[in-house]
Amino acid sequence: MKEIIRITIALTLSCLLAGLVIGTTFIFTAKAKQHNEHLNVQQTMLGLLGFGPQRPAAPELQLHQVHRYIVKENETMRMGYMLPARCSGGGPGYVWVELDLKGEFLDRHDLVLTPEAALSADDRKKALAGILDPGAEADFADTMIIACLGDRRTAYLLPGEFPGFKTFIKAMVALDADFQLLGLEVIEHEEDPGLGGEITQEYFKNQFVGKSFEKIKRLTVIKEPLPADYERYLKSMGLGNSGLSESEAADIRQRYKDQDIHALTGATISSAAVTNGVKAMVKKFAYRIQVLDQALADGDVKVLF
Amino acid sequence: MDPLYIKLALGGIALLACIGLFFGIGLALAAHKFAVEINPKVEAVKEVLAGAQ
Amino acid sequence: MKNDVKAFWTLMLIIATLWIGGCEAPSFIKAAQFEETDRIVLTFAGPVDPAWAEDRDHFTVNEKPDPDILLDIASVRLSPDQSRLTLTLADPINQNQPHQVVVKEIVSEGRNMGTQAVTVSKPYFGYLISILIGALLIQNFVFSKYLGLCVFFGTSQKKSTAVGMGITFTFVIVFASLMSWFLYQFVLKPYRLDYLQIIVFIGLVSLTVQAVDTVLRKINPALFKAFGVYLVLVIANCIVIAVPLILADNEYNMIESLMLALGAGLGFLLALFLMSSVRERLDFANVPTSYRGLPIAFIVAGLFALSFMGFSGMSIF
Amino acid sequence: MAATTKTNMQLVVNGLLNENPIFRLALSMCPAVGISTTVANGLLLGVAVLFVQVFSSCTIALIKDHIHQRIRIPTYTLTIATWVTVIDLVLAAYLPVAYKAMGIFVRLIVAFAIITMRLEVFACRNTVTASFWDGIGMGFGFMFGMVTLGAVREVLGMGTLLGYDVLGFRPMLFFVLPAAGFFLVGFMMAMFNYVETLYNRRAKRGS
Repeated sequence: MKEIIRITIALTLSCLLAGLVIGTTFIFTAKAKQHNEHLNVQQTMLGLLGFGPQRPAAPELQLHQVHRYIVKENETMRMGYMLPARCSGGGPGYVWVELDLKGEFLDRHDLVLTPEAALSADDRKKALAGILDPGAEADFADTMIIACLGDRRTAYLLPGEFPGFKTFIKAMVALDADFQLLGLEVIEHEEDPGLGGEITQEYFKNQFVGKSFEKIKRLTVIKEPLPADYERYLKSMGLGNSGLSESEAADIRQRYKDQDIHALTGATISSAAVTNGVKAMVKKFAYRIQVLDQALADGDVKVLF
Repeated sequence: MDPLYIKLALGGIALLACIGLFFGIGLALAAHKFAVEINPKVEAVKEVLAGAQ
Repeated sequence: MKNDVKAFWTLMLIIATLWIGGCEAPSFIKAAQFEETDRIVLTFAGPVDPAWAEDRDHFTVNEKPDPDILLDIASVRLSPDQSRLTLTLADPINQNQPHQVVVKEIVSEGRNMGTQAVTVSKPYFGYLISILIGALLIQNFVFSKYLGLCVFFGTSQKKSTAVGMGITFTFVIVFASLMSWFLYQFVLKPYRLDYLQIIVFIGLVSLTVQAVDTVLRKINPALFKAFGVYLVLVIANCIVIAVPLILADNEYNMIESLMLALGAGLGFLLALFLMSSVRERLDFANVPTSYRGLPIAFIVAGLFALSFMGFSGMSIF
Repeated sequence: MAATTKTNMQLVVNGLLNENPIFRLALSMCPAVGISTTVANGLLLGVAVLFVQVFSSCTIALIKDHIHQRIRIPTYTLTIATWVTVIDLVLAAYLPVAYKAMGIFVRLIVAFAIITMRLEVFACRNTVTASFWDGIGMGFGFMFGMVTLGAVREVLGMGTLLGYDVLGFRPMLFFVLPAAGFFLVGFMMAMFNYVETLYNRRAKRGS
């Protein structure tokens, strides 16, 4: 009997101690982790828009986050968008707009939500709970970011995720106002180092840059080796010291603008996964933003972008 | 020191304590009921672990 | 003997679950499946009206997560017996994603059968098999993911040891993964305690192993003698913690988790068996002194790993 | 094994060379094969392992008299898991980029045989100080192994060292592929064996 109690106490105590150590560490690191993740995303976004340490972003550049939800109520579905808008007090706030599946404007509500709180999924959920009908349920779908300079939309940033060769690839795509591709960043992946892992290399990602919306709709991968001059151009993009003169670079850009994506050596599947993923993301987004703009105009909703 | 994080940390401690208690009782009972004198398992482990050499 | 009985019941359980999972509510649309790259074929319970079928507006197709984006339908074709309908889409279908097809106001032999929706996805059974085969061969944990190597090299000298280790490991990993899956889905995730993943998963394995060790020692000494040594080694095998972590990351459901765990275990058994077969022969080979023992074993493993790369990218279903 | 009689320095050297976890004990091979593709990866995982090994060894040495024999192994596992979680949380919070590069491997430290094995054969029989130095030795031994492998693979595979271009071309891309890790570890072990035989032969001749 004594033995039983001793073992039980010993194990419980060990677990309790372990819990204490881990719990304390968690309290001290959780905040930093969240902050870092946020900072990281911010840097990725600015990087995609062409800003960096050497080229700081204009102070009036605004990144507006738009969150998309799917609202389910008694077997019917509609789309819900959480959009940054000026709230009644004049400060930045959020507005909730519902569209039906065809894109017709249905309803709008003002949300009690600050831009800081809108970053956290929990706070958004809380704000939504106040305005949704009791039977309705809103499932978060995705977020898109609209970059604005003053009143002018300069770019769209789309975070997304698609199946790669091994597991999921997380990426972010930047589009300009005409849906021309400005840049691609691979945020997370688990492809094989040396093979599929090369999707993070500049010469692969930069192949996407400058593709027009029409081209993206039909983009595929080709299994031809990258031409030497094109490779040199891709590697030097954004670095400034390419060794290529302005006219040469422009010439190469022109020549390869409408080419498909050259697959990475030995990693056709990873290359195709990225290409198809980007293609699907851009196509869906372009459709949605047009529908949304139309609906906002119909419903006479004023938003910040 | 966000109260949310403290709550989560406390939840974690509680969970681990529960697991510890549950398995503690389970193992103790097992040890009691199926008591066998401990044989040199340690040697066996070492043999196979370091047996690579 | 005991193992056989256990294996049998596990198998029956899997079959039963699949059976129940495979049944669907009765509907006028009997079946819907993908065909080639851009087609969806609907099979109806009876003949439908050709005039009704001609109107493209009666059909909408969308990817399940995107109900607001309807895909363009290029053509609709009815089979001569009027019970099979082929929808050809303008673009290739992303078959990894389930698609929803809504068929409006079906007209069959003059009667209106109402509007029906059907979900088209790849056969689920095939998906399960692909997880199993994936973990077993294509993404073999030893040769393609490079995990569990310490125990792998430690116990692959003799075939008998290798098989013993492999079997013990398969049982432990299946059991541990399912337990971890339950705890993750019903405790860690809902209460946002996923920072405890590591300690909970490994703790479960190690405590269970200890319990089984104690009980088995008394209840079935013969079985313990055969497999007891390997029980403790299981804890020192990275795969045993990698599988629950992968399950948690990928949000698999229970059957999928079972398949991955089974694949991982059997894959380890396969790797051990292959390796031990080679190493038994290596004992008689004239290997340079410095390479005897482990070094040559590593090079053999490297050759295996290279050949397993040949499986990569293979998709069966 | 009774309590050790070695001095602290000998313990460290022991871990670095005589009982090098990677090349001599052949434990913790998974990371050695899987992610020793660059020096930086090897170094970082080495630091993580060093931390876990030292802290676990010290913890076990500290509480060795209170560990119940029946639950010895689970206690080791819980101890290791605690410290792994700590380093995992810290790395994720303060070094997110490096953490991402190592992927699942930081969390897998929990199942590295080397740590459990050192607790079982050393820490539970020795003082805290001795265990500390043994942990340091083992940790650095592991780091040394990982960095060596990483250096060879990075130079031969990518033509770079620590991310800097040293060769200007890629001699053998093969070495970046994970399968090459097996070959390289095999070659390195053989080299260690060869050097040892040479050394022994010379020692014999000398005497």
